[in-house]
Amino acid sequence: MIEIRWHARGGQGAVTASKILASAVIEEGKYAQSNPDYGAERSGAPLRAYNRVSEKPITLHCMVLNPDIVVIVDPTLLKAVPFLEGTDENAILVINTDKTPNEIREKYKIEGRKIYTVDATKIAMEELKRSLMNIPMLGALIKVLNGLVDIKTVEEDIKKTFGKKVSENVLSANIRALYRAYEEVKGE
Amino acid sequence: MRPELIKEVTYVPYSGNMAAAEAMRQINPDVVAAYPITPQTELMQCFADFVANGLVDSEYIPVESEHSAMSACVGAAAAGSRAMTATAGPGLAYMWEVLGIASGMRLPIVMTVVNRALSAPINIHGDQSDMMGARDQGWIMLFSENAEEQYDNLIQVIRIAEDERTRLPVMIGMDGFVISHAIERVRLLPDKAVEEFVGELKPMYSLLDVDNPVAHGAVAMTDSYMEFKRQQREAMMNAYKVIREVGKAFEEAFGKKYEHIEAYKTEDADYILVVTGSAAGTAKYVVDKLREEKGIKVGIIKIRTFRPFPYYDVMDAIEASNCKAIGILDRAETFGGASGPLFEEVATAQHLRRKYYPMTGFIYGLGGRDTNVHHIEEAIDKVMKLAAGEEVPLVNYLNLKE
Amino acid sequence: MAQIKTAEIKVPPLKKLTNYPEKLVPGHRLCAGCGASIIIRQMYMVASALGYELIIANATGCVEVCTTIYPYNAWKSPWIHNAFENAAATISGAEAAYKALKRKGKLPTDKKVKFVALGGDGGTYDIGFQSLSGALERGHDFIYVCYDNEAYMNTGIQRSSATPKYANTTTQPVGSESFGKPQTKKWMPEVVAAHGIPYVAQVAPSHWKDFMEKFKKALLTEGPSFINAFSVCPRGWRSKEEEGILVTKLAVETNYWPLFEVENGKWRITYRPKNPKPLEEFLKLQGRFKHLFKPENKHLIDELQAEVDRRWERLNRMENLTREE
Amino acid sequence: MIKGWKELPIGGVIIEPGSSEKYDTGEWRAWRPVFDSSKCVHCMMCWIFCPDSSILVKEEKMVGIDYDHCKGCGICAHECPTNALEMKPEYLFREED
Repeated sequence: MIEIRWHARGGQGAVTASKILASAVIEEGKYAQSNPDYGAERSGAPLRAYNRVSEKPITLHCMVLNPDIVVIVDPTLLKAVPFLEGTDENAILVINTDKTPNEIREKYKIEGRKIYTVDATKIAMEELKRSLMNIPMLGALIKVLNGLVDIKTVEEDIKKTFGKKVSENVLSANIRALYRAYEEVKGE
Repeated sequence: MRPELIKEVTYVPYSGNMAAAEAMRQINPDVVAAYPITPQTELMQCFADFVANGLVDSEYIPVESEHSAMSACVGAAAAGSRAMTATAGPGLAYMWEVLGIASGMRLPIVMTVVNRALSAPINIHGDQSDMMGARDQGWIMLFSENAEEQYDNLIQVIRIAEDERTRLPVMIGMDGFVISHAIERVRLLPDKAVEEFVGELKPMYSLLDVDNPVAHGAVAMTDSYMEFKRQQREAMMNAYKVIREVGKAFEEAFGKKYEHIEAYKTEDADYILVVTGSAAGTAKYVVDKLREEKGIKVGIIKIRTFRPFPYYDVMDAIEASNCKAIGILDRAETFGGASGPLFEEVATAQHLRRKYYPMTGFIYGLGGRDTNVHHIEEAIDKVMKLAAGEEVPLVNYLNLKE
Repeated sequence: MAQIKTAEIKVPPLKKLTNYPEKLVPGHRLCAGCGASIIIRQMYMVASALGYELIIANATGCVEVCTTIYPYNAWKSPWIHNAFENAAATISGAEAAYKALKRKGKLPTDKKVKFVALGGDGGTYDIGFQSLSGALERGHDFIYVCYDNEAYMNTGIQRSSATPKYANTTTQPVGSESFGKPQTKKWMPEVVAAHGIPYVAQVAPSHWKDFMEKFKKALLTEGPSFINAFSVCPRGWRSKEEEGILVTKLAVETNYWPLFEVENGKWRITYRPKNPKPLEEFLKLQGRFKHLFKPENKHLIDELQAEVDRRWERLNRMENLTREE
Repeated sequence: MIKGWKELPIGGVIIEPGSSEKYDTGEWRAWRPVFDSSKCVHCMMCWIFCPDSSILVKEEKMVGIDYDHCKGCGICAHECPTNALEMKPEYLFREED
């Protein structure tokens, strides 16, 4: 079982991204949970969302305490929230930043852990013309999950989720953003 | 005619709310009257969407309050139609008066309760104070561990409620947010199979039968009231059998077993935790972990049926184990009582068999307070101490800031 | 809104009405001289003559308690009581069930059925107000009939928002520091009319032709109608049992209880007393106003008269305002 | 009178419409309406205002009073335009034990 924690701000779509991830995993016949941490916060407030992904049924119904992967959707949260909380040396960090993994490691004095970075903000601005980094961050995470779920399944799920709600243009921009981040994410 | 959407068994990523709404779509009740309340709102919205797109034949009444939701269900059920609703926490509290009317009038209304804490202080998160507060209102009460159970339970309880031996309303609880809003893998059954399983409602004393006019909800004075209450007790005792029968029928039809309780690894257990709702899942995980890592033999009794309470099932499972002590997890308070409501029931169960085990109660998860692996471990640790003869308080709190 | 075409459908003459079986049969335990059962009988006279079956949801109250004491049932039509405050919600559910079952072909289609919610002023003006408002706004096809006896009579003459100013009740009694209820009566028909429902009417069983004409309109209306019926309560008002119809007539003749209707937003006074009588004549028949007849309290009667005049004037203005040009 | 709990229909439903007719409220009466058919013009004012459905009408003619149920309120006599109904003390009619 892999446990994932998302850090984002309200309105950035992290909950949706976490739901799409769970959906895609389940589509492929595996097990997953997506569990937002609901509060009374409104747009802009830092929030967390969780995923569990497994080959076997998941019976846990509690918060993710010790995530294997932490996804940081908004780079400004690196200073604002204790994103390393509950992680051990083996944890993986997937961070939206224009910096390299090494620069992040030095700047935030991170020991151990594996760091991946992707400039999801840039991808979002170029493809979506809006700072909606959830889908690119999902693309990056899929890459980091290393074959656990097929990006094609994720693509299909995005189409299903957004299909009725957005225009053809917006949908294809999201799909492009997904694949770009999937390609552009860099590890150490 | 509404379209057939699901033609074969399908696995979907659904929230508890979506799963419950999907079951309602497949059940296709005649009347749904509901009022939105967090964390049930999504369920009602899903169902409203089905209505808006012609996927159900139901008359949908977007009432102005929960009191009216249940009142309209009473009117609809007395009119010989299949009526459903859903609510949460304060909404259930607001329905309270009509809950007893629905059961007293023997109307087979089915309701999802997305379990939510009661005010004050106001809190939108999960706990079971709402249903536990309504536990003697004459409703059959089930709790679901996860989204799929909520779905399966809804399909089963239509038959349980409408059986001539019961004719009682049923509420099924699922924990707010943790289940209602989390996406999980849910097995959906084909539309046709569900339709066939739930069957047709046989109206009794329908208000719409103008050729045989009846009076529902008459005054019963001191000379007859008690007889009707005695009938309700009988119906609830019948429900015990009917729930089991329908569970068996469900297993035969769909290959998944449902009993009053789920005894998880209790056969050889030295220690037993009794729990209901989503925390049962977390507890099962801990049981596996402790057995694997430390060789501690713990078992779980998950209560699915809370009313009628399965006293004998609980005791059968305990007596068949090596139980040395029991811990009871309650996600609701009984202020001034010994521990929580579930604790009281397990104590009664022991008394009915004249078999007594050391037991201690745990209050957990109030207002959505997280109950994780460590907290369950902490509870088991206390139960082990109790078994070893150490002094353990009657009521303990998990994850409380002391 | 659909125009109600009622002119061609006629309520038969009084004698003909006697040919239909009673649907509220005797043996109920309402007080001698109760106005509520007169109202219900007149409702059924029209419904039966026009071929309608009524399905009744009755709020807790005198009528409910007195007509269905187990195992005695005074009703010969389907009837349900749920609670005090939810007759309108209960009828919403029954009406929705009717629609659903009819659509699914599970009900005979040849019956003319009308849903009626019935409540006293407590179940209508006060505790049942929310559920009434909700059901009206949702547009269920039903008639709400309020038998307004101006206090909680079932439980012993406690004040309601329908109790008139200066009436003596057990929860706002007359005393050395009190003239009875200090507040004026809620003008319910106007509150209900504000929902924009197709038909609202105020009736009195003394003026039974007017009553029946209005109940006929309500029967023929698709969607919600509201009928506010003046319901004498000899016990609560301390009036003579035999004078119930007289008191009711005087309520109308003094303009205390004007007869009017609001049809698709148009207000119309359906009966204009030729020479309105002074309010005093209505008040003096009732013990609940006895204290007003002390010489030193004359100004209170004047005040009540002024209020009646003001409301009558307002009603006339509403009629003029909404008259078709 | 009321059966045991096993025999009663469930839910307090009264399945017999109009069963209240078996319940006599005539006992409540202190005053009795006495009908003089010779004065009656069959205007039906008594019938339309009776709170207890106790005016007996046959073929559109007023024929008498249902004394099993009439509570003696006196509205009929009060509203009768021809004095065909008169209220008399009930004790005049009750048999003495």
